[in-house]
Amino acid sequence: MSSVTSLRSNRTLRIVLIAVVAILLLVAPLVLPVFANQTLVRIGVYAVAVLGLNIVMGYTGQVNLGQIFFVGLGAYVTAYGVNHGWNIVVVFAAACVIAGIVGLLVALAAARLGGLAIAMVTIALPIVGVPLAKRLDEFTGGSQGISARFSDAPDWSRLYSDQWQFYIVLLVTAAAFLLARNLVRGKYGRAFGVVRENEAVAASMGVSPYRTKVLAFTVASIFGGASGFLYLAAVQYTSPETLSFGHSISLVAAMVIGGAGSIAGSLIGGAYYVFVPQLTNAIDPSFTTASQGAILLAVLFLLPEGLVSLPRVVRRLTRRRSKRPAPGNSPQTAPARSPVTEAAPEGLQKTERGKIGHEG
Amino acid sequence: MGTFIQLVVDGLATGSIYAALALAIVLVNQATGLINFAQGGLAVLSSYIAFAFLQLQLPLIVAILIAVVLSFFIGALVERFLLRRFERGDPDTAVVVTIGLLTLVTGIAAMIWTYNNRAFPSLFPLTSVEILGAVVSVRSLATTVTIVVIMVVLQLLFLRTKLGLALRAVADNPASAAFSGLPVGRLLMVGWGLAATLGAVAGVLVAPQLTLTPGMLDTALVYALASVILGGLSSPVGCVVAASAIGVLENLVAVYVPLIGHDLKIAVPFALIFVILILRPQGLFGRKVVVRV
Amino acid sequence: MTLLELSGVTASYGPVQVLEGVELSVPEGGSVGILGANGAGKTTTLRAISGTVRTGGRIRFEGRDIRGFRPDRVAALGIAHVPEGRGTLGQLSVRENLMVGAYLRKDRRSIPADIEYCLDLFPQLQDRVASRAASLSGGEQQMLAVARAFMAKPKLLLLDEASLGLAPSTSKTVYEAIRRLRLDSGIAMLVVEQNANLAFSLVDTATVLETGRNVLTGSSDELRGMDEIRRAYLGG
Amino acid sequence: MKVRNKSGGALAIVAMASVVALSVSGCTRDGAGQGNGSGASPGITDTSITLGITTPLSGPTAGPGTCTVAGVAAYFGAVNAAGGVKFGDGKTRSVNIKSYDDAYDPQKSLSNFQQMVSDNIFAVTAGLGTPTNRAFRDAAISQKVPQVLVMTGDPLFSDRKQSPWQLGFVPIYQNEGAAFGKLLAGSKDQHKVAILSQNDDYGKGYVSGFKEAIKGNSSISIVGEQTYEATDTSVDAQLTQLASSGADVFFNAMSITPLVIAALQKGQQIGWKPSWFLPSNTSSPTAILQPGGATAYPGIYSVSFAKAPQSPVFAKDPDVVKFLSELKQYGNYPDMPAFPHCMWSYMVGATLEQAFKNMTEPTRDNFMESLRDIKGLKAPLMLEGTSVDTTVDGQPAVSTVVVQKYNGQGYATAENFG
Repeated sequence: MSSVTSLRSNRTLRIVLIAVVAILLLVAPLVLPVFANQTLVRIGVYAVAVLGLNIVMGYTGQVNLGQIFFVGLGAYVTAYGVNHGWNIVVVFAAACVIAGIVGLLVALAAARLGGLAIAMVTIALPIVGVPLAKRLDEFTGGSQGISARFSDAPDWSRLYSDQWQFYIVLLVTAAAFLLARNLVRGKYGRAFGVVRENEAVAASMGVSPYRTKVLAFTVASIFGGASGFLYLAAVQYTSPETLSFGHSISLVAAMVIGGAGSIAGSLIGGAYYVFVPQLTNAIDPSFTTASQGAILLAVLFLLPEGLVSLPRVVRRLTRRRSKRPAPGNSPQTAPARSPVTEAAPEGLQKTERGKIGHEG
Repeated sequence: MGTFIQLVVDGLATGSIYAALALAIVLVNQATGLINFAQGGLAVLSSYIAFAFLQLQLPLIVAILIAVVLSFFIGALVERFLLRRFERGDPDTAVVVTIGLLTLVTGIAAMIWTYNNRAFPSLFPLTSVEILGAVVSVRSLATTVTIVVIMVVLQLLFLRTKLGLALRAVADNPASAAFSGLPVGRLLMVGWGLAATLGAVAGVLVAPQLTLTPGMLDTALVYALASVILGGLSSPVGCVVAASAIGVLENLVAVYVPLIGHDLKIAVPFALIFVILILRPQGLFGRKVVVRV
Repeated sequence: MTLLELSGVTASYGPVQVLEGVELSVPEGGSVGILGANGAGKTTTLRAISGTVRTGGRIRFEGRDIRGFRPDRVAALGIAHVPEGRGTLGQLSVRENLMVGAYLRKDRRSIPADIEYCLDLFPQLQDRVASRAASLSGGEQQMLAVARAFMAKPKLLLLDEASLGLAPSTSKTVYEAIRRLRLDSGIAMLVVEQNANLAFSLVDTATVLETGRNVLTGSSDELRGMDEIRRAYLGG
Repeated sequence: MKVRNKSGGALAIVAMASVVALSVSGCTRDGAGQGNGSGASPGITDTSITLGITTPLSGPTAGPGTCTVAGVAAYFGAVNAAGGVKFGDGKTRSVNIKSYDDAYDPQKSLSNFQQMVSDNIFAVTAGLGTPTNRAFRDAAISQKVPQVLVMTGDPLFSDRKQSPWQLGFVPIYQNEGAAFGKLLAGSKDQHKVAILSQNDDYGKGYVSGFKEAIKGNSSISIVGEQTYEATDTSVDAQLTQLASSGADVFFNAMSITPLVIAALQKGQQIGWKPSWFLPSNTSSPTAILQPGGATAYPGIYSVSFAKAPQSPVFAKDPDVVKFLSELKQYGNYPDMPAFPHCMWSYMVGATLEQAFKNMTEPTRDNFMESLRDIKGLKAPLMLEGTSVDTTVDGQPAVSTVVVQKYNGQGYATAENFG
């Protein structure tokens, strides 16, 4: 093990590093230009949405193409609450709870379906959601959308609006990531992982695949609701276009590119979701769709575990190159006779599984 | 009464669009075990290829035939170089690959032919004929008949021919199929090639009505997926029946149930799904997938 | 003339080296057993022949080196591999499984007759012929696997632990049927089996593997003679 | 990666604690980006002025979206080549156009607006889409950035009290519906009207304008009303239902090209031959009426204020010829415009030029004042009887439209119905 890792594992250094990162994040909005703050705010919004998607898709392996519906739902609930003068905390709670309840109801039915039928059913959420949003125009403002101004900086804070919004988003995003990390590290996280590997095996281990999938879906939709709240904090307006189906696909792409099954990967996914359109916008807008498709495929081929695994992959490559033995036959280390090779599972020995990666 | 029959007939016509895509999805699933979300996108690409050949002043039927043949090779190459790596991995990774493919294909079509609606001529005349008091355009009648013919051919291919049997064997257990001498790689490519051909036929049939745009079949894809769930992933007949049922039911509900009306009629197939799948998770005609651990 | 000859065959799964240099030969119409404890490299040897694992050394079939051939090409040469775990095509019916076995055959007309022969060879499959293979019992699936391999009219049958997971009585009936199959068709066989007695009921000669290397080779009678000495090792 | 995950945890606690501390001492920031009244506004120098357009350049609405940029770029491309615009304050400036793609997504149009503010553009113009324009309307008002001559029929943008820094360009949907309603009301004989409208503010605007215009007129009755979704693949069911109402006039507020063609075909198939009304952006003779076989109907009416370059009537019109060549040369839009938005944004260019000529100071306030007192301007490509009039509160820059009837090749102004 190289000397660097032993140093890093030293506890005091890690605390210092965290404090530095925290201070940086807190001071940033005060020094950064307006547009940078606004971009970071948007990254926070979509990082939380991707995080929710990661819980149900990255960790539990259920393809969910309806996550944007819950973001839209959260935004509409928030707009309704703000325009009716509810207290902000109540509004946030309502956005999460209502999205969670709807997610639970959908999951109770969808989780009965095996494998890919879930992907095909969750597609219905945004597809039905848009006309529904237009139909309920007394709540949603119909196709003209609805604006709700609540995230302008209050006078006592003597901050600019974009700074105030930055802190709201920072607070909720940090809490969401903390919650998700503990959830995934705990027994639920293990349950998610087992259900992802093989539902039949999970059942034999006393983990009910059905209940685990429903839990994963519900948590994902709660995060979606929270992301909807942040969306409204950032944009202060929402319309049926917010939950259009195309965004669901971009969210899935962002999750995979950031790093499926990884908490930190969701943050990168949120950044990807916001930055790539700005990038292709600058080059040539007609490339936008094609380049997003190409990037997703490239990541799936070259870096299945997403950008979050880049440092690990780079280190693995550099270590392999630095420790290559003298040329000749493969290292004659004593063959670790693992029983697996003999009684390989049915048919052929399992070939390398190009599966969505899974970080601890 | 005329309106009712007219609605049913119109429903069958729109249902046949969904059926065409659903058949291609079933074909890919039967041959390679995957759900191809890019089926609509590939069909649109094939239609644009036919459109490009039309621009070179080729007669319509020649342009379509070239596009259909080219689609076979595109489908085969997509399987070989894009999907092959993911076929034996997690199904959810494979789905994301097909979603990436959908975005890429739509983007390429948009870059080359822009998003403007392109008119596409039809093989069949625009005249209409009177049946049971309802007026049916020859074009939609021909589309429906073509789709039913394709369905029957597909059903026979899978159940009666050596190729169909081989395709199903590879989808079931590729390693074991190889032990019986089945050229697994080539069969996977053939499966995707056939599905792309089927998609091309569907695209070319509906383009005159929907006019060519990169996202022409996006909504139809959603209905096709609903039909595949309802009809059962393993049964071409089930999907065509489900697709036609969705088309007809959608029209009837939109007109006779004002609460739903035309704007929420897209919820009809999914409401149907929730109801039916609570009773029969494997779909109307699909067979229960038996797994012995 | 030797039908199959392995010399200095090595094989590995990724970095793990399993076969260290296996020597083996199967005469025309002959029947050879491969014995050895769990993990000795028995199954890997069959996989080396059918091209489903990375191999070194030389594998000659009918005088031609087939090392590195893809599984379907190896099958096309007339080598049928009944894999460990039987390789049942679960979603297809029993009849369809048999027809898949005959995929490569040119003489299409004689296939129905062969199917009848298989059903006669394994009567238990008779009334299950239309039902889906996944619903069959372990024993029935093993019979189906052997029948399917036979349907290809191979020159050499690779049989991988046919008794695995079966009740003793079922194993016995399966092996009796295989012996009858060998008498009727004269197909050469390479049989991997932990249960030495079952193996000896089928093979003329056998070789014993230990950590991927031959340690003992000889006719069934010689090996059975030594059996008392090796009882603990071979597991009676 | 142990460190990163660990930092997520501690981060939340530290963040929450110090938010309160820091906010008490909140430090000010230089007024970057905030319009500060005195001196020139951002985005304008002595020799140039920069305008920003956020509009859908990718996704399903990229067709008309690309046109909104092409028209303005074409107009000012030619003007710049001829030396630029002579402003009211005596300085001649070239006009630069910066376009941003929002793919019709409100969140992206707001992000584009914020980027424009940080890129120091003088004003936002010509963008397509009601939700996308509404998404940054409040931000534009609070930062006093003009959002003018935008392509949305939403009346909110022309209401000066609610939207001081905004102004619509195209006639609000109500104007078009009302224009046809007036023509129909003037025809004295009995009419039964069937209505099919898109289920959004576009469709609702047309229908409300039409109903307003025929209110109190006993000879006109509405016998059937249906809606449809922009994402539908067919409107056959609606057509069949409306046909059974026996209406002789079909008021049709549809903005989706293929669905209008299908509706024209379906009507003929089920033998229902009413007179049709079509909105301005889906009534193009070559793209819609010919494929739809419109000559089978007694009359196809539409409204417009722009000359259609495709129609042979205007083939040799000097405005149109100049427009098409500039579109190709400066707007990088090579083929025949498939959407009226190309002509509309070309007129936006002319209107802006007029406003620049009246401007006495290089500030946004002065620009808004001079923009709002343009009357009777006949911008190039405008039809006879229509003009730009920005002086009326509650009305967009163009509110007068001409009702036209299809005569087999192109459109001719229709004095009365029938």
